[in-house]
Amino acid sequence: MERFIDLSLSAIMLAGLYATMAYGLGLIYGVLRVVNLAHGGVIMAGAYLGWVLFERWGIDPYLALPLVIVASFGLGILMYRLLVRHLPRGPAGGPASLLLLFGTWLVLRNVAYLLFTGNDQSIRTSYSTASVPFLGTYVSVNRLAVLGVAVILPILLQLLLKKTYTGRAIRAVAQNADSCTLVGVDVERIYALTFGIGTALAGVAGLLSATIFSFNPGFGSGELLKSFVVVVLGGLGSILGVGLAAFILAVVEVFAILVLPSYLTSAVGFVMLVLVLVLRPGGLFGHRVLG
Amino acid sequence: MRSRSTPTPCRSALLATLLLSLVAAAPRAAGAAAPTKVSLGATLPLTGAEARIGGFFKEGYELAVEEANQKGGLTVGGKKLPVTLSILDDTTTQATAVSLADRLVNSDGVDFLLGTYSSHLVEAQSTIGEQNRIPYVNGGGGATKIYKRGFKYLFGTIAPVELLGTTLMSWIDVQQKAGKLPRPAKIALLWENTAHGKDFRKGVSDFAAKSGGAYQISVDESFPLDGKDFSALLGKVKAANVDLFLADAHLPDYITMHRQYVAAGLCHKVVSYGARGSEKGAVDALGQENVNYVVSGVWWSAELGKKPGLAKAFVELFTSKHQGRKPEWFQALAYESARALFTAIEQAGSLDREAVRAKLAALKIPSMLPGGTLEFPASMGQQAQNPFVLQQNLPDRTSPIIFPPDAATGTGIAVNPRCPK
Amino acid sequence: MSAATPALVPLRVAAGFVVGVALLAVAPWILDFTPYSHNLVTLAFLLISGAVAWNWMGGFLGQVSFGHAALFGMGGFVSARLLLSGPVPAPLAWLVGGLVAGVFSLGAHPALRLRGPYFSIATIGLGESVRLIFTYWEDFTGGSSGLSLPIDPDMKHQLYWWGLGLAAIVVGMSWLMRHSTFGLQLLAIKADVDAAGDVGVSATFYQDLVFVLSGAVVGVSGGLYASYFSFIEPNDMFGFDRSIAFVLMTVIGGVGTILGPVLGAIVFVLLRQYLLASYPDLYLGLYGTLLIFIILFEPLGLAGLLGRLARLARSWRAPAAEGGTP
Amino acid sequence: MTAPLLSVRALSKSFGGLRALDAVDLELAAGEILGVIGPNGAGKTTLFSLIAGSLQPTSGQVHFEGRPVTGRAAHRLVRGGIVRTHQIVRPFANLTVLENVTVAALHGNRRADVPARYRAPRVLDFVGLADRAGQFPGLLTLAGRKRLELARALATIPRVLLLDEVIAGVNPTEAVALAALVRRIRDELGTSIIMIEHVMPAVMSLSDRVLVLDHGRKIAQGTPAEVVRDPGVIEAYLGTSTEATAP
Repeated sequence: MERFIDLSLSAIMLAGLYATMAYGLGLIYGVLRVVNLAHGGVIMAGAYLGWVLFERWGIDPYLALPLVIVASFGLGILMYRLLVRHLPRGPAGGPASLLLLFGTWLVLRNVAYLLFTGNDQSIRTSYSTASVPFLGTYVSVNRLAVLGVAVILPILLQLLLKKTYTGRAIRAVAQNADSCTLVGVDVERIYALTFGIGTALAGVAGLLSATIFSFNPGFGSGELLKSFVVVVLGGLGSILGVGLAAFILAVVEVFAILVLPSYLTSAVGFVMLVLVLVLRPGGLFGHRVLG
Repeated sequence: MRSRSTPTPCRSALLATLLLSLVAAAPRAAGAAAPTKVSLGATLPLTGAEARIGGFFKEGYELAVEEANQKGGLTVGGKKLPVTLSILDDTTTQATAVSLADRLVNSDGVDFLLGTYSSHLVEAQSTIGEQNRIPYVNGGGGATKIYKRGFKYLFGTIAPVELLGTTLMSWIDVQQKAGKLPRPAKIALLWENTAHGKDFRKGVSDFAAKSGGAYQISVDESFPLDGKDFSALLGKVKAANVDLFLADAHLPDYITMHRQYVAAGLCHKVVSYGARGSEKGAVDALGQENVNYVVSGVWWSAELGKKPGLAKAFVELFTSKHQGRKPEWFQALAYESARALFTAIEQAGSLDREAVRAKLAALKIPSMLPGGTLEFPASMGQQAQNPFVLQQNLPDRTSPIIFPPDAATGTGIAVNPRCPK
Repeated sequence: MSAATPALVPLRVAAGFVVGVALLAVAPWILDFTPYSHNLVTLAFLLISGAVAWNWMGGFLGQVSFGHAALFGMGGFVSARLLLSGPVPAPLAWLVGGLVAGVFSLGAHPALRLRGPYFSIATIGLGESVRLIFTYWEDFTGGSSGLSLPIDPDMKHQLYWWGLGLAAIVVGMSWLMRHSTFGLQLLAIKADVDAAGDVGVSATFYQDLVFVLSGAVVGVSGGLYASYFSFIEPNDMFGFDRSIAFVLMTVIGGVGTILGPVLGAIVFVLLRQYLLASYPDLYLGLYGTLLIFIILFEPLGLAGLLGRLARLARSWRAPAAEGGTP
Repeated sequence: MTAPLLSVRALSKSFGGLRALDAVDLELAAGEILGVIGPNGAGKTTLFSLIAGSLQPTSGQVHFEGRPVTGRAAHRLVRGGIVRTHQIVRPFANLTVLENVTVAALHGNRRADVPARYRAPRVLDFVGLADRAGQFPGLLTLAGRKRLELARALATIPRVLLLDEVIAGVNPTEAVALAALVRRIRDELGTSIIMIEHVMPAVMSLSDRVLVLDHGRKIAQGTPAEVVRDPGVIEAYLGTSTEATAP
């Protein structure tokens, strides 16, 4: 029983982390139909930004959230205006966008390498290793905070999408970009904004990951792969699906240790990814666009 | 996409041939005139996953070369020859490590090779030394299997990781015999799935198997390099209710895993992450209070320089060059590898590769490594078998050597005082 | 060069091809290669074969695979295991490795009905699960410590001609595919898989066929690679970086062209050998920048760029005659 | 009349809860042109997709030359002799006009006596695109692309041709020319045709019989003259739709 509680808590904490990593990827795909392969690079950038703010100016990572959001939003707008905008739309643009954004990721990695060298870094705050007792076991305070952000983010995102004019425009563009142009929505602007919001979410994920893991310029590839799994499970482009899918992935990965050697538990996610893509291309919960 | 706009086939073939000859247009190695210098080559992971350590090895190699040149070079056949060392970046990639070593030997014409860092790169790269019959001395490939291939030109100053497991268990055994640890003691053995981790596992589990039931391995799990979430694995450790927590991990995994370990409220009578534990990076990332009493085993430690001898001289040389920074085992093994090669060259009295190889095989010199002597026993595939030293982090921010007794600079504390009774 | 004309190989093309291959075959003697150049060109041949075979999927069919390392590793490990098991002639081991990799690629059959980014993501998932499983599978791959083959300098020397042979066959196959009705159908599938079905092209069949062919060639090159390096390790052979290398080489060279992957592989080797060893801090960014520029400005990569230059040179020579045609 | 070339029995298709096609029967005789009309969303294109194998029916059968072909994949049906065109034309943008047709000529009816590469130019000639053979489809006008779509279908030597709005959307002159082309396909090549069309004058003049669909059901069938007089049809379709009279 205690083991079950332990594993369940691990799964919930892990789900929080996976969800924050995947929201940005899901949003961008949902609206622009572009798979942001630079997602891992933005996560890495977010981690380093948080590290710089913490090491140089002693700003706590959670207080640095707004700064990181603004900065990675800016990075996203820049990436959209300079690069993504010039891609062909439609199915032919698929491979091209993958490669373009992969190139962007490589450049980001190189920049980080030049700025910070390849050394492993980490952020250590006073609560990095603190934990609180819960149901006979311990829960990391920091992981709880990450979970909190993972729950708050989609709520804010839904509010943004449902209550604001821009949000409604984003949803409309996600449904049908052509008719939006007809009714006077500036689709280009909406695309840029969405891309910015998506990368801002990735930046947040990077910042949060940096409080848990150590990182270097190559950081983010594992995160990108997990995000893929989550977004595909949740149905590409469905925000709430992402949250649920993160939970499912985390549960499966964590509980797999009961039947599989620990080393192979990370393969479980990839196998799920392929199975879902092949059997239920719309994701586990059916295809919804920013439902 | 318009696909028909490529150049005509004839021109293409010509172009491909031209480009390929560009690939082939490497300068030819200089002929065998009378040697005016000893030229050495090495690749190191200066970028990529192992970049940090690659840099440390570079420091060690460069220090050895500078030292030799300050003395006017190496005495080869009665003449003083200066030493040059060209270091290329293998980007922590096997294929690059191999082809750059090929380039060093067959294009740049180096006389001898020094090794790169980490077992999988050394295992791949040492084939070049063997193919070209050129001595290859390394301090970065500790996996025993590298030396089980019967290579004649491969020499390792780095003792097998297996010995790390054995040394760790020997210390634990002393504590158990002194009644400080329960018998049988239950072990959680976690190892990264690399040659390094596998050797560590072998050392520990062989020792446990031969102990006549004094140790019982309750958890035996591997994890991927750069694993991220260890909570499920640590949950398994927790459920197994073990006494000893013995893991083998690279630095980033150590930091990540140990944070989760502490946050999960785990505590064991002995905690070790193999070679990790005493480095400054880890202390910074985890906090002194969280790394206290962690036991680590290393090939060499600056602590050894506290007693007079070769190690002391090396530490002083290194710290004076690097503004007071202390060397770690990486620089020491790199330095010792270069020094072993230099000694063999001087003993051979020529740059003849066969002669130097023979001298290396017969080498037996005083060394700053634990054990005091460096040799490459043929029975062990020419891999040095120097013992490890165990260090333990103490709350006063020191990490004295606690084992073996002859090298010890402090006393080990066997039951981790952090754990609640 | 339209497919509607008889599909015999034009004499000019055949002659150029044969002369080129023959030149390369005797080049080690004529140009007096150093052992290093010899090995480097051998490596280039292996990479060329892999890149060209990737291009059949990624360029001709438009299915961008991020998982070809799985096939490369499969070929490498099967042939290494065979070579270690007893006196098996190396070419046979490579061939078997290739065949197994070809059959193994059929494991991706269910993913082949996915298109565009969905297919690419699925191949990432497949590639990574294969890597993890094979790294764990000690008995076959030697686990994380890999497999060592006996050192054989003669074999490594001969690999030059084996590699050249493989590359020549593969480039020849590319040409035939491109200029036959077979290639026309691949292009039709690439353009619109449903419309292709509506005129009778069986997308499933052709995708499977091309994937098997591509897998087999990549597998054979994996086997040659194992013999070349004498040591292979699953994390490297099956690694994501290797899958990416196939993509990079082909895209930089020119995706969907015949010459592109060849150029790309050569540039890849050149960059790694001469630039990266001296300017290690810049190589990722260099690849990244190349990729970005190619996608935005020259989708046909270096091959397209050369085509452009050739046309420019021609219109320069005859400015009056045919100005204005695209 | 002899046994029909194509017969459809109680063909149905549901998407989730929506019944897109509900137990539709039809028969097509050799050399016949059957028009299919109905308001938007009546299930016309679904009917085509089911017959041509692009979609799997929920229930019902399709027989071709007396043999069951229900649910067979599109590319296999093409070889048997059933081929469709699309309302929104889908040329292979990366192939020339001639190559577009050549791809189609490679497959299709096995009884073809002329090799594909000789057949393709003839087909282009037949539809009037011979002078565009080397161009890429992007340079063609809409009418040109519709001709290409027809050529591609014809290159497979179909016995049954399913035409989805080949005439709609082009200017009146071209509409007349395309209608003439459809008639020539039947008259000169002997191909049986089912055509979905919104352009009423064209349907009424070309079709031997007309089938009317509404909300997935067949509500009428008969000669053009009979159908136009059918009160159900007038109510469901002609009476309410403005498209009926639009060109």
